[in-house]
Amino acid sequence: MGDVLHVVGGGLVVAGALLTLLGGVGVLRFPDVYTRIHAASLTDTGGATLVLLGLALISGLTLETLKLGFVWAFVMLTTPAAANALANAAFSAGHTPRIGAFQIMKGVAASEARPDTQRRETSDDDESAAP
Amino acid sequence: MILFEALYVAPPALTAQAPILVIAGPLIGACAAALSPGGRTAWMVSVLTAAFALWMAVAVAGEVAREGVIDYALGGFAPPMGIALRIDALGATMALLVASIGVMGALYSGHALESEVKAEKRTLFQSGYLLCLAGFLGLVFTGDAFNAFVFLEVSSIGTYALVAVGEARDRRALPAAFSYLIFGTVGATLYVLGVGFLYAATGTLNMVDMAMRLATLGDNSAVQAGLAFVVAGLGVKAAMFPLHGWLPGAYAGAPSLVSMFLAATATKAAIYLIIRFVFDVFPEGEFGEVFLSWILAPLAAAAVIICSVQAIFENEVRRILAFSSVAQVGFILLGVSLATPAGLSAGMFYLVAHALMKGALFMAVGAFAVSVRARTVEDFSGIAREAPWSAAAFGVGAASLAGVPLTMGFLAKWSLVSAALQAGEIWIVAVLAIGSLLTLIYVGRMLEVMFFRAPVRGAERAREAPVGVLAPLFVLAGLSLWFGVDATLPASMANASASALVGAAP
Amino acid sequence: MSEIALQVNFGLNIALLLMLVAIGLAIARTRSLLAAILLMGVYSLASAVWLIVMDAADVAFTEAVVGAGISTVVLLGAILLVRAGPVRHNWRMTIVPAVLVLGVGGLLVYAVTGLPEFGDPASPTNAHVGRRYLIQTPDEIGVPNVVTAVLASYRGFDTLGETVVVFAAGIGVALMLGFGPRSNLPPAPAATGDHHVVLRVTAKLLIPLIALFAFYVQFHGDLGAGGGFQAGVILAVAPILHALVFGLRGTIAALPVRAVRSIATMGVLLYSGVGVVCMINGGGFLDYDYLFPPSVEAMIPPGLMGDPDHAHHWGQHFGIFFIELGVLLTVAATMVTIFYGFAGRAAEEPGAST
Amino acid sequence: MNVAVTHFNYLAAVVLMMIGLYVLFSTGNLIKRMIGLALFQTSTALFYISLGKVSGGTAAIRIYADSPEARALAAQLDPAYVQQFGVGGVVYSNPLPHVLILTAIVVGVATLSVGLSIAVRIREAYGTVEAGEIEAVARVDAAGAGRGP
Repeated sequence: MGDVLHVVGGGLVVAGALLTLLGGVGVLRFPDVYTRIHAASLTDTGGATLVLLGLALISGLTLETLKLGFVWAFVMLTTPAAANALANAAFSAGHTPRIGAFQIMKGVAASEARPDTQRRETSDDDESAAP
Repeated sequence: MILFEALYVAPPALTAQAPILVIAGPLIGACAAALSPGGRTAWMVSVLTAAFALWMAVAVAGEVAREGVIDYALGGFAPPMGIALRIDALGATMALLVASIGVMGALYSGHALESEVKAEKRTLFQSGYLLCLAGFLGLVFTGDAFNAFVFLEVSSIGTYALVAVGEARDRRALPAAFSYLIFGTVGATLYVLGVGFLYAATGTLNMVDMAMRLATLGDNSAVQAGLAFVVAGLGVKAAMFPLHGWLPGAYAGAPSLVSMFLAATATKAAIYLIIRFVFDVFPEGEFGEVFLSWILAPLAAAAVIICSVQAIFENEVRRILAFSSVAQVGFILLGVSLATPAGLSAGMFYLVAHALMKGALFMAVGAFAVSVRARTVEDFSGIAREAPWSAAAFGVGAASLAGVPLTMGFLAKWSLVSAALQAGEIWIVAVLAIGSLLTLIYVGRMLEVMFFRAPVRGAERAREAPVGVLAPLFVLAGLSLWFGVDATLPASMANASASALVGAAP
Repeated sequence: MSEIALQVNFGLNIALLLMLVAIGLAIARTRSLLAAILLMGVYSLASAVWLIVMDAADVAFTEAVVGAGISTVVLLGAILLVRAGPVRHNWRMTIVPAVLVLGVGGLLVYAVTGLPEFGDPASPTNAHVGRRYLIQTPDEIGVPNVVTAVLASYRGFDTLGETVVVFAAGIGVALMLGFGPRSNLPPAPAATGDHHVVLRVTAKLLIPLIALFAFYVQFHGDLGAGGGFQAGVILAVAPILHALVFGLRGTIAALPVRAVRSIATMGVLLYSGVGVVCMINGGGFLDYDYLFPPSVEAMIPPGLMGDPDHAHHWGQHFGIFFIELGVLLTVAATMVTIFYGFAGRAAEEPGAST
Repeated sequence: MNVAVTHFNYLAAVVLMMIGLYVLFSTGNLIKRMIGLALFQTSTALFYISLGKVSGGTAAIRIYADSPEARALAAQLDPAYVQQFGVGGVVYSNPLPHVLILTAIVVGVATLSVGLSIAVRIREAYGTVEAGEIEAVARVDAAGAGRGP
């Protein structure tokens, strides 16, 4: 029983790591900011979930599992918020998507782009990613 | 030593704790200064704290005179498990020097800051000043190699900002402070690296334990490189010749109080630590001797000659004094490199003499700065007529620097020369002679302009500095004169220090 | 099994070190300051992982929090203020440093060959004082985390110095950046509407949790990785996050500059105060065994807490507790002071330059 | 064994130190210099921590003797090795370098913040953070008049 959990957990950890790696490839390969954010944030939460689930299976029902649960909740809270802030900042800075039909956004971006808010947001998402 | 007996009035319970109180006093004082509501209160805290540190340093010196070496185990853990303070005659002398300069600086800061530091920065400035004082005192007392790094950083981090505050007078203080920070941090990191190698070879950080274990170890590349890195790292802090690039800018740009305090203590504390490592920690044998006579002595000689020449060609008074400091560090290290009791004693005596005279010189320059923006030598034309008392004190300091008889500088140079002759190192005597001659040239130029030229027509007039500035200035200048006539106190302390170093080695 | 485990450990070590070297090279090569700063953050995180492999849990925690967290924030704040363009390279400026670096490197390599082998349990480092800490801590200090015992008690004086260094850095930054017209701080960016709603809600949720986590790290330091430094930095993140999301003006109104500075001072005073109390009770400075007079110590019932096998050192427990609290206060307040310094400048500058 | 393998950690630390020093001295940009300095300082951490690693050791957080955890750790190692180098049946890594490096990391961030704050002031006073341009302006400053008519 313990061994099976170990193997399954290990597999999940490896899968999570691979998914995160895939996200990294996506960040490098995708054409514009929005798709890159999408690649990074989705694989980040997904990868972290898989890794944490795997670790929880390995550690069994102990205090560690509870801590892993907290970590998971934290990741699920911060990564999407960071992705949102990043996209928001890119939008305010006037970045337009290269793929898809988003022509309507051009006018809005120009009117809402304000230098001071944009600056605050860029330093912001680094901040929330740090802890 | 009778003086200490007379001054020593602390109750015994306090004396037992005096070594740590010397360090903890200024630390707590720095907090009090940071909390105080205005610059005036902060100044009073600063003076009281520095005076307390000096009192405790006197108590320690008296104790050392009676007992020899004091060990103080912090946290009640005997070394090498815990950190211990270890104070011998050398450490006691250095602490007395640093604490006295600290008191003078604190007194001086009452008025001197007004022209150079903005009102809202003065409380923090005093706090930083006390932190530096605590850092240097800790550096002098600690017996633990890594703890020395911590105190090195306590003093340095404050110093960088204090130097940069000089921007109010001269914006070149900012890049100077930055390059001081870079050099200082590289030096401190090299020191940590060196201590790391020594730690890897011995497994301990306590200097006494380290020395004992190194003595049994024999030749090992890690030990040799470790010692080299320790000396190089401290050499940056001590402005040893090729590593002195940060010093002229920093001394020239900093507020006068900081220049004076750094010139009199910062390089001296680093030299002290170099001496401590070279004589107490280095294993006996070829390596130490090769280092002293083939690396330290030539570099010191180069410092004496090259930096004196640079001082001659320099046009700003503060920079002249700064280059002169590097050259004088060379004089001190030449004495140390002889590695004889006479040489070490002469080096220590020179160290004290230089601290007093450079302190007086920078203080006098600050006294002029209270009323007039003078930078180049020409700006000081005829200033002796406008501010005669400050100029007189400057004259005494400069005379001591040049080695005029009846000043402490003369005795210091004399003892260096006789120590070199005793050791049979004729070339060192020659270097000393050339260096003194060069010193005479730049000192003479400054004095000539100040005392014998008429003030520049139409320039703003200098006024005499207030008493709060003059009093500490006169004390320092007066000490230079007094010790030039009756040098029993500093000479006996220098001798005791030298015998503590050379006598301690087996 | 054992051999394999050791080899996996060593392989991980080598892989992570190679990664660190690669990141270092990338930092040296890049011309973009932003990229260099982010790579420094990555470097810190990677070295935190390496530190875990090296069994240095406390250091890993600190490196992650300080290196990847606060250093990155300070660096980003600085490039925001200096608005520097890409770094210019000048070929003439590379030759002298290269020679210098090769010289130092050669000396270092020469030195390294004299060191004991990596991982050698009998090396002087691991056999002398280090081993004695491991053996004596249960009897002398009674704290499970030996790193905390050494940090706070055996080498408590170092830690005092370190706290003072942090305090001095706060003073330094305040002297450089902390003063200027405070009147023209821009209003909070609440006016920008829905754009920040996700951030605001998340921040409101997170700020109390961050503070709670900081206190967990603080008080768990005796038992596991953690302690005043890590907790202090984490605690400082709460007001920093608040300032970033809700605007500096509101944060300063809640936590005035002077109050923060006083808290930093209180931390150092608390730490050195513990030392002084020990001294008044007849011990040495920071000798926690004398923290309580014997009459007080006698009142504490035996077996109240901790390991029943060993004698209780209430003085040590409470001494470590108080000094870690001092460290927490100083570090947290100083980090906030430093942030105020940089962020305050950033907020002021548009007004000052136009 | 080969020195390059047995001393690999130290050599890696040396390489990182060299990179840090090179970055520090090869650029005129003050911010980049601070980054190089931080890299140089951090690489000493690698050196110290490597010194304190004991092979087969675990973090120096005391595990009670004869607990299942202690037995599991001891089972992975040679009993004679545990007997000789362990404390209470468990082999720990050396805690002292960890303490020292904790100090060094904190000192590093203190230096970094003070240095950057000075750099920011330099930018405000000189309008640039390139060392060459600052020197040029400073030379003009030096030529400027002090106490003149």
